[in-house]
Amino acid sequence: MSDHTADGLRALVAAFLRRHDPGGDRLGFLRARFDAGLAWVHHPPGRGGLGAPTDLQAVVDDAFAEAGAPDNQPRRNSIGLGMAAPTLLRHASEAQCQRWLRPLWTGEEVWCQLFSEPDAGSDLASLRTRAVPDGDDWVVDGQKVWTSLAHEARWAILLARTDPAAPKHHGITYFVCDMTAPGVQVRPLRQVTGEAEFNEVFLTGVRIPDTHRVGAVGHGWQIARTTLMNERVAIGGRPMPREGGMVGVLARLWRERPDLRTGGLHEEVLHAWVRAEAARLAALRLRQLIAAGQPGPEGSAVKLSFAELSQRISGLEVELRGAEGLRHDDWTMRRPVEPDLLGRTATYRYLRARGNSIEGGTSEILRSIIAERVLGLPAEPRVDR
Amino acid sequence: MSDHTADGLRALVAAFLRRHDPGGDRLGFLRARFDAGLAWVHHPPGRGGLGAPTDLQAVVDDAFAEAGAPDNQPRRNSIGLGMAAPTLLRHASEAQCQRWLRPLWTGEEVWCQLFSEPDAGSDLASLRTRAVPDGDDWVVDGQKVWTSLAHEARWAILLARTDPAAPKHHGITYFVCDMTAPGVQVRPLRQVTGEAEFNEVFLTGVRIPDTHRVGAVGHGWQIARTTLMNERVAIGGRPMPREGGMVGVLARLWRERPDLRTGGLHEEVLHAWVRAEAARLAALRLRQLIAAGQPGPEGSAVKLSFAELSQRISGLEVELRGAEGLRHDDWTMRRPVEPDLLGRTATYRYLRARGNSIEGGTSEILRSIIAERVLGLPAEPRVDR
Amino acid sequence: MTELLYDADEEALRGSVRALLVAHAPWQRVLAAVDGGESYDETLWRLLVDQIGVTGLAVPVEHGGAGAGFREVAVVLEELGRAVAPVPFLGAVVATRALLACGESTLLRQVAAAARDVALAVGLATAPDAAPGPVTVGPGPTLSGRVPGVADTAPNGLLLVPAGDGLYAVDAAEPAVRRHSVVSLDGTRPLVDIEFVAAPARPVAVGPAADTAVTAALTAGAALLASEQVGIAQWCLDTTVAYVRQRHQFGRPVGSFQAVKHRLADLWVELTEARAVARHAADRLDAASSEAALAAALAQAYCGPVAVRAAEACVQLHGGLGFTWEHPAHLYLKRAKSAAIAFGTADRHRAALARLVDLPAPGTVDDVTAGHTGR
Amino acid sequence: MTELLYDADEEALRGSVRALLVAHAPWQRVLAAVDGGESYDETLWRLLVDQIGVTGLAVPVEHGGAGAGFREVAVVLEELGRAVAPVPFLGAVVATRALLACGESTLLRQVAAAARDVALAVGLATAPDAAPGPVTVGPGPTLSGRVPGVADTAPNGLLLVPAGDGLYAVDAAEPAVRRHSVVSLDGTRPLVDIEFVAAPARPVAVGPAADTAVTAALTAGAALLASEQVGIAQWCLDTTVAYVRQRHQFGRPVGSFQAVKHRLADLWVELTEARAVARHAADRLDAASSEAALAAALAQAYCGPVAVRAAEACVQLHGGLGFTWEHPAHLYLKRAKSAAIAFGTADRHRAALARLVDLPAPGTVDDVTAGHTGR
Repeated sequence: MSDHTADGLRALVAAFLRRHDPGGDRLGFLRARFDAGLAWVHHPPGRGGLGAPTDLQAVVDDAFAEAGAPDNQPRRNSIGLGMAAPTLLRHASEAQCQRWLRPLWTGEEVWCQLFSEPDAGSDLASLRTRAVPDGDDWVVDGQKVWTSLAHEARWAILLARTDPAAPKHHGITYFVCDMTAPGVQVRPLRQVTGEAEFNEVFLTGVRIPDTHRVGAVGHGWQIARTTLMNERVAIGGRPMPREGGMVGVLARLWRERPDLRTGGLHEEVLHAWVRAEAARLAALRLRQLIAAGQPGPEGSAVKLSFAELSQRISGLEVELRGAEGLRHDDWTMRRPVEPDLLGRTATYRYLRARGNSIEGGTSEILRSIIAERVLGLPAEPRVDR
Repeated sequence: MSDHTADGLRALVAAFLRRHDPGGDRLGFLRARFDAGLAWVHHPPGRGGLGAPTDLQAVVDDAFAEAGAPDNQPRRNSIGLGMAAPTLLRHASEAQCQRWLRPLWTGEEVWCQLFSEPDAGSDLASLRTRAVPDGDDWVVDGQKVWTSLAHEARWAILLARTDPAAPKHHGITYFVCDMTAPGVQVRPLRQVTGEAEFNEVFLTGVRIPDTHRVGAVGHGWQIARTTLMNERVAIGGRPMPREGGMVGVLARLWRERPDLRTGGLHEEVLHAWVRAEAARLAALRLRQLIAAGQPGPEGSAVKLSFAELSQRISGLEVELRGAEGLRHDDWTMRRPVEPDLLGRTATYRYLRARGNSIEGGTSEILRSIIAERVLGLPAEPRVDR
Repeated sequence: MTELLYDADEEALRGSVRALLVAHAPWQRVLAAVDGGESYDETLWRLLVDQIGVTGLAVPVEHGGAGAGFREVAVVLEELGRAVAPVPFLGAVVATRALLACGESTLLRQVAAAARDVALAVGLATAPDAAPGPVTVGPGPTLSGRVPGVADTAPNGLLLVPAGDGLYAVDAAEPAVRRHSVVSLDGTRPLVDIEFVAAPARPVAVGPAADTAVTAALTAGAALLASEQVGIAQWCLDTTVAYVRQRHQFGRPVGSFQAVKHRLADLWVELTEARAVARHAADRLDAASSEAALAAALAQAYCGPVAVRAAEACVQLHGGLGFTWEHPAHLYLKRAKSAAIAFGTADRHRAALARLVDLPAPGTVDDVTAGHTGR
Repeated sequence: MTELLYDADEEALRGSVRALLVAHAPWQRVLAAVDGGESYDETLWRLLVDQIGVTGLAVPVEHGGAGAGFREVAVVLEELGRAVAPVPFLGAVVATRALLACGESTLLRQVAAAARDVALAVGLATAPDAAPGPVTVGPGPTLSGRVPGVADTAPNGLLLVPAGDGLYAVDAAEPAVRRHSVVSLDGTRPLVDIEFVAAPARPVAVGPAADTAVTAALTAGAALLASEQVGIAQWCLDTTVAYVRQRHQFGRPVGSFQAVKHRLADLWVELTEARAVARHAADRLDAASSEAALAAALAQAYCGPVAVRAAEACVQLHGGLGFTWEHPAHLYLKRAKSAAIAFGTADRHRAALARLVDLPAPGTVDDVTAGHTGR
């Protein structure tokens, strides 16, 4: 198919733009873009794509951006786009895809994830929220936690236990839960920064039609692993330029404030710069591997390093600022959609970064995954299955 | 007892010195000192001591040293003095003590330790050397390793399995093995420094009389723990002065060689100095706790820190020397009695220090011991008992 | 010879302070105070002053104090760190050290009698070897200038202000003394910016004596803060150990996983060393030893980072729970990170050590032959 | 755009080199050579030169080489590091880079044809930004001076000697060139001290061109050594993983203990990053990019310490076995530690980066307002 080249796709975008005014109705434009297969070009036709190679998505996005077309504000629906969509594409029925994928991509419907539970933690499969069949519905009771976007979401991907008698990894089913359904209660969860990105979600007698079940009953754990892999391997939109992340904030501060410099901090800044640049090149190499069709396990390394670096660099910045590092900007309880790691104070960065080694798989869990799946080291003795 | 004061003991030493010429027959002098109870003052009378408090030993040693008296060259018999003697004192019979303690203390008879085995490693209790009863003797077969002083020793403390059917910690018995007995073969074990401090010891049909068994049959593991605790907690003779160890070598090099200095290495030298001084003060505090009759678990911290610091400081010294750090002094196979950590080249220190986190309990094992015995954290699931 | 243990009096003092804090400063109360944007906990402070007499501990008997000394002060600070108690004790001790250096008996008697809160008006981040601050003297006996980020001050207390070549006493209640509130990283030690607008002042020391007094005070602050840091680290270790013993994952206590065990074992080793270092620093202060400066620099080079690592491990090993506002871990994290800057960051203290023990930086004085290795 | 993967040609080259090394350089042979105090393994070197043509890889076709480039050289070095092979390839490549800078076609043809071993006569520890060395020129076209610690030289080879303001070619077989043997930390890369006693010399470059050539050569050395370090680290990781999978303690594979798993996982992360950094450094050399110096400094600031940590972990996780002479771990430990000094230690490369990316040390040029935080 000649469309499946960069030039072919640019031509398609150009043709689309001739038919649709990028300055016109935003939602209409986005829906049409989805219908034209230019949303996720690697999706099959009819599901927002053209069956094209994944790495050509950037070509399409660039072409739309150059034309000044509205985008789908991907950061406002990160769970939907990054986790729900790949899972639905792979495991959901045709009817489910038809119902959910387009409004998800356009951003009309925000999604969240109801996996984590207070007592489960890293041992996600020990979750206790239960779903009991009742006619054509399931009735769900339980408590979820660490749910970002729950207060904005229309839909949630949900794991619930449907067979308490089965071994813990085999009694779980994957659902899509309507966040506006009766019995869904969302409470903000205040975090160390004073704000609340996350929520606790209480599910009390929530009815989910069986048509909102994804995959077979009892197959939820296998499906969830698809989702979680997407969470861990996702490495954002574009390659990071040198000094693109927090290390850039630190480097600029060092350059602009000679009064703060000491010999000891100089070495720490240089160490951080070296480590950040090494991590950046490793992430770039991972992109090149993916583009070459050789996705490797390096995504876990990227996430581990990101957490370690963001913590180390922000901690160093607080110390480099010295007296200024003793000051925060604001402890007010707020509801941000995503962390503002580059915009606020060093103290905010430092505190928020503590979560980077906990959320989306703790660094401890990631190390064990690397040891077992990449290095082939034996699992620890299991006492829970 | 008024003897059991510093002044009382000084008076005893003075009286002894009036009766025995410190410039005369060395061995006769040392034997007499043992018989006078001035060898280990905390031992009971008849076993080289006076039943005095442990911390008064230094007073006695100082008084003899001031008089120019010969000492028992404790570094030539470190296993005997540090490990065998405390174990014998606690677990051996009167006849055994009479036979072994005096020549051990005087240095007439050097001791070594036959605990470690190639396949056992840190899991010492999985040892496979076996002792089978035969008349009034035991017949021992097996292989031991990491035996320092084996080529100079007259006696060895030995662990052997006497009941292969019992759980692994319960089938072990503690013996004293005559290193001159037929069937004992000692081979040097060359190490990364090129020299051989240690040996492999092959035991083939070695006969040990039952009178050389220490403690009850099957109680060897409990007795060995006494020995190993002494190995780990022993923290040498005198308090270390500031810059007394390897950090002093590094600091003097820094002072004497401005041509080697860089900003980066300056920070590393300062970090090492700070950490070494902290470890020194912690060791000093442990001494004060012991002197106050409150021995704590801090000995494990001292050993862990010593290993980490000796490795870090020697590695740093090699880099600080730069071009000189690429040169070694000598790879010749030699048989030193103890490591020469302060006397040879930086490269020797660096290589020899690698062993500090392996010998006498690996750093991994020490961390687990601290976690379980000091912090009270649960043991890992055990699959071997 | 430095004495690194706690003696019986010190243990008794610890017991009293801890009992008072358990009763009156549970973490929920500390969090509520922080969240409410209050300054320090006045009620708790009065209890410590009245029931324990903490302000008199470091004041000699001849000036009306208990004459106990800085080792006892350090024990109180361990407990205050352990409870992240929002009271101005450290600042009071620092000011007391300055007054002792000046021989200011009248003020010392007021301090010992708890008649007056006194604080040194310098930024909390000020290291003992820092250059003079921004306050100027004149016209006449008045002070002008702004001192940012001062801890442990009371609106009605007394301020000791380094200015020009002297040290001055200023009544904080004077209208010419203005307090500007600050959003502090560590709400348990709230900071204010203090502005002097021709504020009436009385000199308590001038010339080298003033400099000596301020350096002695800041050295005491650096040395004694280490005990607070030991208290912080001890709480973090104890709390984390307790949590991972009861929290189960994968059918086992989290504390049975080796990576968790070894991280906590390493932390215990560091804490063991930090305790020895902090005791040494307090001991050398009491001994008025020439080693006080060295021991204080060592204390802040070592103990500050240990407390931060302990607090960071506490957050991490509590998992998501440790990241929430409703768990006390963040109070300790903020206190530890703030304390790592107070009285100078670790790198400044390493630089001070380099001077004190003759490990010069490249390019300094005797380093004339330095250069690259030749080709 | 930097290309960080291995292409098909590079993988094929790796395969050939590895097969040759497996056949002819098992570690037992390397150890025997080291123990025997030999210099490098002449037989192995001839095989690599004759069968793979390694000396021609970096030489352009117009000078009789394969024109493959430094990316391919880097792949060979990964394999040589993996085998701790005692051959003078790195030195040959460094010298080749100098000859390329000088446009020395005749010598390049000799190198490519493997007619002659060439080495740059500077100490192995020399960083790209090091000051000129100790060799002087004259009388006439002769050189005098002693260069300590030179690697990869052959008694009958050619030496490129920086001296005065030029770069000179000297026949190592001349009687006026004296070789003094050295007990090297790394016996797989034996060093010699070379003394020139009015040795006849031919200038190959003078003035700035000579300096440029030497800097380019040393930059290439620093950049390419990173690939050797990746090879060392990869062997150490692979070997340790294999060992802890089969070694049992307490009834379990040692590799099932979490502290061991996490240490190896961290090492794998570092190795993943080191590989990207080393590929980048080799790629930028080929691109003759202005970023070559930066990429080389990054490579030695990062990869050297990674290889050392990998080798140290290899010794530690092999327990007592790793501490013995009869296990290959010590060969890798010594090679890694020695490589961390070769072409300059990590701290010197960090200092170079500070200049290259404008992160100045305190007190340099624009840092006129630096000072302590005021009181």
